Amino acid sequence: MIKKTIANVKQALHGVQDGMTFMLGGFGLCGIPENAIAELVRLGIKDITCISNNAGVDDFGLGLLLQKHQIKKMISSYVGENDEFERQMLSGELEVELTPQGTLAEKCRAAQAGFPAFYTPAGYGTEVAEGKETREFDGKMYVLEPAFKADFSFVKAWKGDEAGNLIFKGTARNFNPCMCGAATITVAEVEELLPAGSLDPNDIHIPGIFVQRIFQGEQYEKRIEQRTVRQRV
Amino acid sequence: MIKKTIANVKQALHGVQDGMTFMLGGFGLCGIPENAIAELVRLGIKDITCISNNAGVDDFGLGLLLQKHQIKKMISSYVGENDEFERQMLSGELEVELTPQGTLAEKCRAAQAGFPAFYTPAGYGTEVAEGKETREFDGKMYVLEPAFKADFSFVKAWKGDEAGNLIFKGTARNFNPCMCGAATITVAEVEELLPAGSLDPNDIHIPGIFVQRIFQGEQYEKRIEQRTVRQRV
Amino acid sequence: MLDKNGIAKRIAKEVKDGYYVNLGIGIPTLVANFVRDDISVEFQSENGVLGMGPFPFEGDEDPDIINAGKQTITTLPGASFFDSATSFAMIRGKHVHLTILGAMEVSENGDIANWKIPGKMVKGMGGAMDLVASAENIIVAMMHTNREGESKLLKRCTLPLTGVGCVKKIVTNLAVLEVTKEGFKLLERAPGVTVEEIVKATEGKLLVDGDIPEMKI
Amino acid sequence: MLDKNGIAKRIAKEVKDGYYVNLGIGIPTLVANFVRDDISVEFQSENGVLGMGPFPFEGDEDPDIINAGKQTITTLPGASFFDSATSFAMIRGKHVHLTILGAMEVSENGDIANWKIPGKMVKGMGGAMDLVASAENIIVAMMHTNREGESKLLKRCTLPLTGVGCVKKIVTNLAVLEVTKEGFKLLERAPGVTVEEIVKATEGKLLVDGDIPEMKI
Repeated sequence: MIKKTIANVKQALHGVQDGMTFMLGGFGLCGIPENAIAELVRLGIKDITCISNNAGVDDFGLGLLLQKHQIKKMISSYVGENDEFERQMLSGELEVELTPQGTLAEKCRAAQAGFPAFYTPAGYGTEVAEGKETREFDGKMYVLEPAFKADFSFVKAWKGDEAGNLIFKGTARNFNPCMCGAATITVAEVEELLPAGSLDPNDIHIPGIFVQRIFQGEQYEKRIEQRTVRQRV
Repeated sequence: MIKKTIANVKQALHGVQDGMTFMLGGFGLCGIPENAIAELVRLGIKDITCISNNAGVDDFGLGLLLQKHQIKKMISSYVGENDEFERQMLSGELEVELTPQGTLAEKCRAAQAGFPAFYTPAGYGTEVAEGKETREFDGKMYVLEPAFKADFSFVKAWKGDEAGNLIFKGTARNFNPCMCGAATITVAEVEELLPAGSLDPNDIHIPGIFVQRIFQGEQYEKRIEQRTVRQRV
Repeated sequence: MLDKNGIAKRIAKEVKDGYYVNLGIGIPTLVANFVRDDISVEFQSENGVLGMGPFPFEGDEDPDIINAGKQTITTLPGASFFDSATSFAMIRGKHVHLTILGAMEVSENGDIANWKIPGKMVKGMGGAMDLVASAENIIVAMMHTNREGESKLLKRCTLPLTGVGCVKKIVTNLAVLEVTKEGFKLLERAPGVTVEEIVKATEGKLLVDGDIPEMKI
Repeated sequence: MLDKNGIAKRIAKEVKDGYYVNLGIGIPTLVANFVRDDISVEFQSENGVLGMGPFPFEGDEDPDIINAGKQTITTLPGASFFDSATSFAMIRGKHVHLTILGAMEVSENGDIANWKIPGKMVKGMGGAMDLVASAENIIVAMMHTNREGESKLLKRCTLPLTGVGCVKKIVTNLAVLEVTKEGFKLLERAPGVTVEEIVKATEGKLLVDGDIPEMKI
């Protein structure tokens, strides 16, 4: 068994530098690598390019990095719930590359799986396809999208083991699995870190081969963005 | 919940016809849809094109269909353990398209996921790439491989539920997940068919949306191809 | 004239037995409340869940179980969770039968714009570009006109597109329309709305063929 | 001269701490038996398992747990199972560090042939084409000559190729060789084998630079 355990978030982020490209898992505030983000804020790493479906909210998630102007460029699919993001984007302070959500996921998966590029119908005929190669297959048009290239992937799982195997919970899974192994170094933070052999090999969502470092997050706020409930009768 | 349950293998194979293209899960004899194959033999369906990593052994798995000359063409990656297969192929009775194993898996996954084709480095510079488009990305050469098109996928899982959700066991998983939803109709046979709600939504390997019909196989021989053991001390 | 719930209610009638359905943010989300309970339908949310149920009871919210609108949800028996790549495999691979989403503009040839107003507002396309490029059946839920009373059913979209020639049907506060090769075909009027009002509110080519029935919801 | 176990034993020395390794059918499978136990290594089998252990004890065989050679196996703590697409994502994505496989022929520029003898024998390429097209580090385990005594280390392969310019190192019953731009570079002699014997058994260009040490295994 190849051990991937790292003592803490500080060691887990060893090697991060200004100007790097990071992938960050999560959908909205669900399943985001809270501890890695907090450490990136603390370290004051600058000029980051972030690949992440959303940009958090004003005061949580990637919003924390935006507040401090640590992010140079965001590659996301949706930014609707973050005023500071929209302000920085419209003012030109922040470079933004909006990418269809399925394309975003597949650009991660392509990097993970060794595909240089792929053809997707998403975005054909829109400004997303501008300057890109398009091609017809069976009478339908597709856009060629290259795989992402990133230095670090920061993902968050529910349970993990020493071998780097990961299990996600509910919809906190989202982009996290596709980002594992899609960057030079994948750092996984988990709510519960277990000895090798604790997880059933059949239940593992992401095999440890896609993960270089794993640590147990100190704490998780798991903030809810839209608390919607129904009344008990 | 959309119910996918079918009473038996007979109903599960409703609509299969001579000349169709089938995907069949399994690696060697591990994780093959034993009941669907037996029924295809019984029905005497002819001129089949089979997409399957292997072709079984002489007297089990797809070997049973080969014996009866029901297969017109095999698309496989490895046929090393089947004498009848090799004989039919070398004699020209059987058309064979040998495809690298990873390419075979991805051609299934591409069909499942709506990708028309993909670039893979596998087979570049070999006869597998003959007549195919090749292309350079970042100094490395790739071959363009189209997605498969098939009429039926026959897969085998360990547990399944009424909604068509599947869980596989061990290495009996292999090609089965990639083939789900990769043909017009996906027929899953399982060792244990459970009511909806019996499986943890977190543990499901293949969501029911990729499966049109599910039934519990009457029995499974699960023949072992190479029984290798070590002696107890 | 329909309110948001009315639009959702009318769209719910388009949902057929055995459908997997993706609901966009806003009015489309409401559609789930009005689907007949004698048919089997499963709702997919592109953030990674199939078999969505109603909102949780107070106190049962789980931050790890949300829909694409980031709302806390529950799951029904037979539900499954999966990653984003698998989710869009379902969408791109046409396993999801029906997509219902909102729009800022729709054109008479079925183009849709719903993600950006240059220089003013950018929400991002989220999963909408993948959905409209892939789904066989796309229904748009929208107001017929904007706050200034200008038509949102146009000859050509003025805003950046989300997809081209993809919209099949539109349900607005005023009408149900089908997108045909000849333009918007008026199918039904909202209760109390006249054909003239719809004609006036529609900039794109509108086909009015015979008597247009009032919709039943 | 080495036997199969000897070749496997020598190759085992190439396996480094922290490596994920894919072992082909035949001699490569034997390598697992000889890897030092003070280093951490995980074996991947392309049919969908990472963390393979030894063969099961008699009576413990599970038909659902096999390796790519269809042999019954066990798993070690930290193991995982996955589907074929994920398995080749590991391989194509260069997450597997070392591939060890057999060959019928290798050429001096690193081409390899191991899946077909036209008109005579066709096993199929299995996962070999994916492995050799992707792995950073490929070691071939083979006999130096065929049964007729003809060299299998050639100027150019005569059989249909599995991959081009991909082999990095070769361990045969006679020698350890590196594939360089100038040809096969002789690194080590098998115990009791002379340089002359190796020269004679090698059809492709062979570089012999200085004293060639006898291998230690």
